[in-house]
Amino acid sequence: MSSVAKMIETIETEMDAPTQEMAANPEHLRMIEALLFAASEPLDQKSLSTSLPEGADVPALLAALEEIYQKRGVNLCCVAGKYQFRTASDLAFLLRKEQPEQKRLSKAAIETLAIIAHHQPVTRAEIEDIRGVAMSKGTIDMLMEIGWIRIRGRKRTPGRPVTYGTTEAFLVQFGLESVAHLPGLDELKAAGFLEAMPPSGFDVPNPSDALGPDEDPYTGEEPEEDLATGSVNLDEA
Amino acid sequence: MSSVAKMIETIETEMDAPTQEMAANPEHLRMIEALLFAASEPLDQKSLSTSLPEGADVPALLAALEEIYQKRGVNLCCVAGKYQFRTASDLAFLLRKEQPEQKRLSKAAIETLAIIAHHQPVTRAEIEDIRGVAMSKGTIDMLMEIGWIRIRGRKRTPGRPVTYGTTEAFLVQFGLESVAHLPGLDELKAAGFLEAMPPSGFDVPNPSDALGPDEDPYTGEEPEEDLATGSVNLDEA
Amino acid sequence: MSAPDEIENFDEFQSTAIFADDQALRVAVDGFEGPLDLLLTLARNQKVDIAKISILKLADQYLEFIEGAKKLNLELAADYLVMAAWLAYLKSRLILPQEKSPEGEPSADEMATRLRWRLQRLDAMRAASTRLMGRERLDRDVFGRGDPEPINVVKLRTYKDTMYDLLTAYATDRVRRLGGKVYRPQMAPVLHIEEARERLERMLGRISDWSALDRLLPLDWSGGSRRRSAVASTLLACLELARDGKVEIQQTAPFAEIFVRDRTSTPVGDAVTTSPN
Repeated sequence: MSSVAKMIETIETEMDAPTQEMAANPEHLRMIEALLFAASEPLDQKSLSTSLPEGADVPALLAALEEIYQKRGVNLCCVAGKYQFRTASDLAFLLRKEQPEQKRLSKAAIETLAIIAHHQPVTRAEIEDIRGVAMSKGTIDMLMEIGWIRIRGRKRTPGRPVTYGTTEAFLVQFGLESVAHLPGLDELKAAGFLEAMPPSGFDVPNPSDALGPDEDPYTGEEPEEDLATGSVNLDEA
Repeated sequence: MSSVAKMIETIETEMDAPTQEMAANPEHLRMIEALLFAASEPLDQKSLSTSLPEGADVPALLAALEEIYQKRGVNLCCVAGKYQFRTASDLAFLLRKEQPEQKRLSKAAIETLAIIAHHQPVTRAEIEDIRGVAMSKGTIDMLMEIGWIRIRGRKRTPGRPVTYGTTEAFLVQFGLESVAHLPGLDELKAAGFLEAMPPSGFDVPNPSDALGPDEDPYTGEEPEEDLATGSVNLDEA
Repeated sequence: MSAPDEIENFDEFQSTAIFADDQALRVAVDGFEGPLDLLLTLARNQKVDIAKISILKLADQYLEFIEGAKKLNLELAADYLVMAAWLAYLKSRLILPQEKSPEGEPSADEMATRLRWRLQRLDAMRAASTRLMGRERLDRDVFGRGDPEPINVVKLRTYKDTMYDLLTAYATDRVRRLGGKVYRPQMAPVLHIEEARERLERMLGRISDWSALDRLLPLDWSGGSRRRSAVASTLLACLELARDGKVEIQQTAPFAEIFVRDRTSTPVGDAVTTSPN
């Protein structure tokens, strides 16, 4: 048997898993493959479903497709909860492109991005506490401009500072299914490094897109009353 | 065996052809797959060859890849000696989104259409004469594009101008069985579209799909001789 | 105080911060991201687990570093000096353990633990940031479809124009053109049926037996279209009167002359009559 045939046999063996066996209609599989191949952006299950014939089992088709492409030069990836074909990461050496147009990030910006990603929702003061240094205004601005971070809410603490989080573009760029899939997140959590204070039994904040327990949704500028009556916010906190 | 597994088996069977068996190194196959996937334009064998490790058998790899993708939602296509992945042609409908839009013809367009309908076969000059205004090229083009009018012949007059008539789609749109069913003068009067006494010189012809007495069937571009010998046509007319 | 270049390998970065002589020290000061960063670098140079690092030793190294910088007249940001003062205080408390810490203040050990923890956390976040930046990035390491096939939005254009619109356009357009080009046509003469009937009714009792229709026409409606209109209207008026039983009409053959008899003055006769019904 040829080496290619062997590779295909491997795919076939993987495909014989009973879960996909029933649901993956081969015509639907061709369609979802074509849709994902043609798209320039990741597609979510809902938009795939509207393009496919009624009754197509999108999750099963995606699972089948993911397996078919697992060992290939192109893989099906889940990023930001959406699906996209991407070249296999081990082939980066073949395809790597330097991108002079992309702004090179400062060390401060990279660290800030990582802290926002892992600690979100996080305020500027909290970032400064972790890094032990005041943050220059430009750092946040630059990350916002690239589109990797966003203002996501306000913390219910005195002064009601804005909280930062990451965006979908961040997940797409770094190939993450969600912020919960950040590598090493569990270890950081276990070590208590995602907490605001040394471990002493406080609840552990997880990076999450959902509003935190002490976070309000961001609604632009605070009304002036709120800024004036800091005592009210103190009570709330 | 699952339907997907069957499909894969088919691919495998095709892949067992002895020609590809020797040459298609599976790692090289992954690479060429990734290169073609990521390329922003079709790639020729030479540029594929420079990107791949030395000794890669590009023609064999392309043949193998073509077979693997033959029955899939995406096919490897060769156009003008260059290779690219394209959506399988039978799935082109997936990449089409139909958006209904209701419109009305412009005043000039519907008047022109009405005159073509009633006076067919009619030349452009005749339309202009009846309407009393020069016609913009766009009007005829637009009616042709909608598919309501067609060039039906040439008039046996100097210059042999093309004659216009209506189409089947026109009859469908306006609910007519044939152009002969277009209302004539009396019916227009009776239905109140005309005053009881239309201006003198007002006649409503009886349109017909049959060739007019001074009309030749349309055969595309006129041969040059015909254009040159206008006198011959004059005699005929 | 940001490094000009993206430095994704922090080990590499930190190696530049190790100072062997005065020149290197200057470089190092410029390279640090604040006092905590400096402390972390010093801690890592102790080559032990940061969790077990000697805070006393670290404080000494830091204070030594600040002294060295002062001797070189290097401008140090205020927060470096604040940290130096704080470490000097912590050091004194660690060396001379008090039985009780001042009211509301953590013990020296707690302060040391807190500092150690912050160094660990910064170190962990540095590692996380290295991991993040080490990921394959879209359009740098991994690529989507280079030549995506966009969804074609096809406008399914339908037209609302109806037969009514078509005929209206035709009629108005043509009438307008002709109206503008040719003389305004005279209204063709019409003898209205009502008019003809009124006239006939006035004549009842004075119509001689079986008069030809032609002879009943108004005198001024002779000739051409005027006569045609008068004949048609008078005939129709006669038919209406016949229906009402006021006249009788007789025609011997198609297109033959039509005769009319007045029934109001003549008793019902036995002549051959053709009554329209």
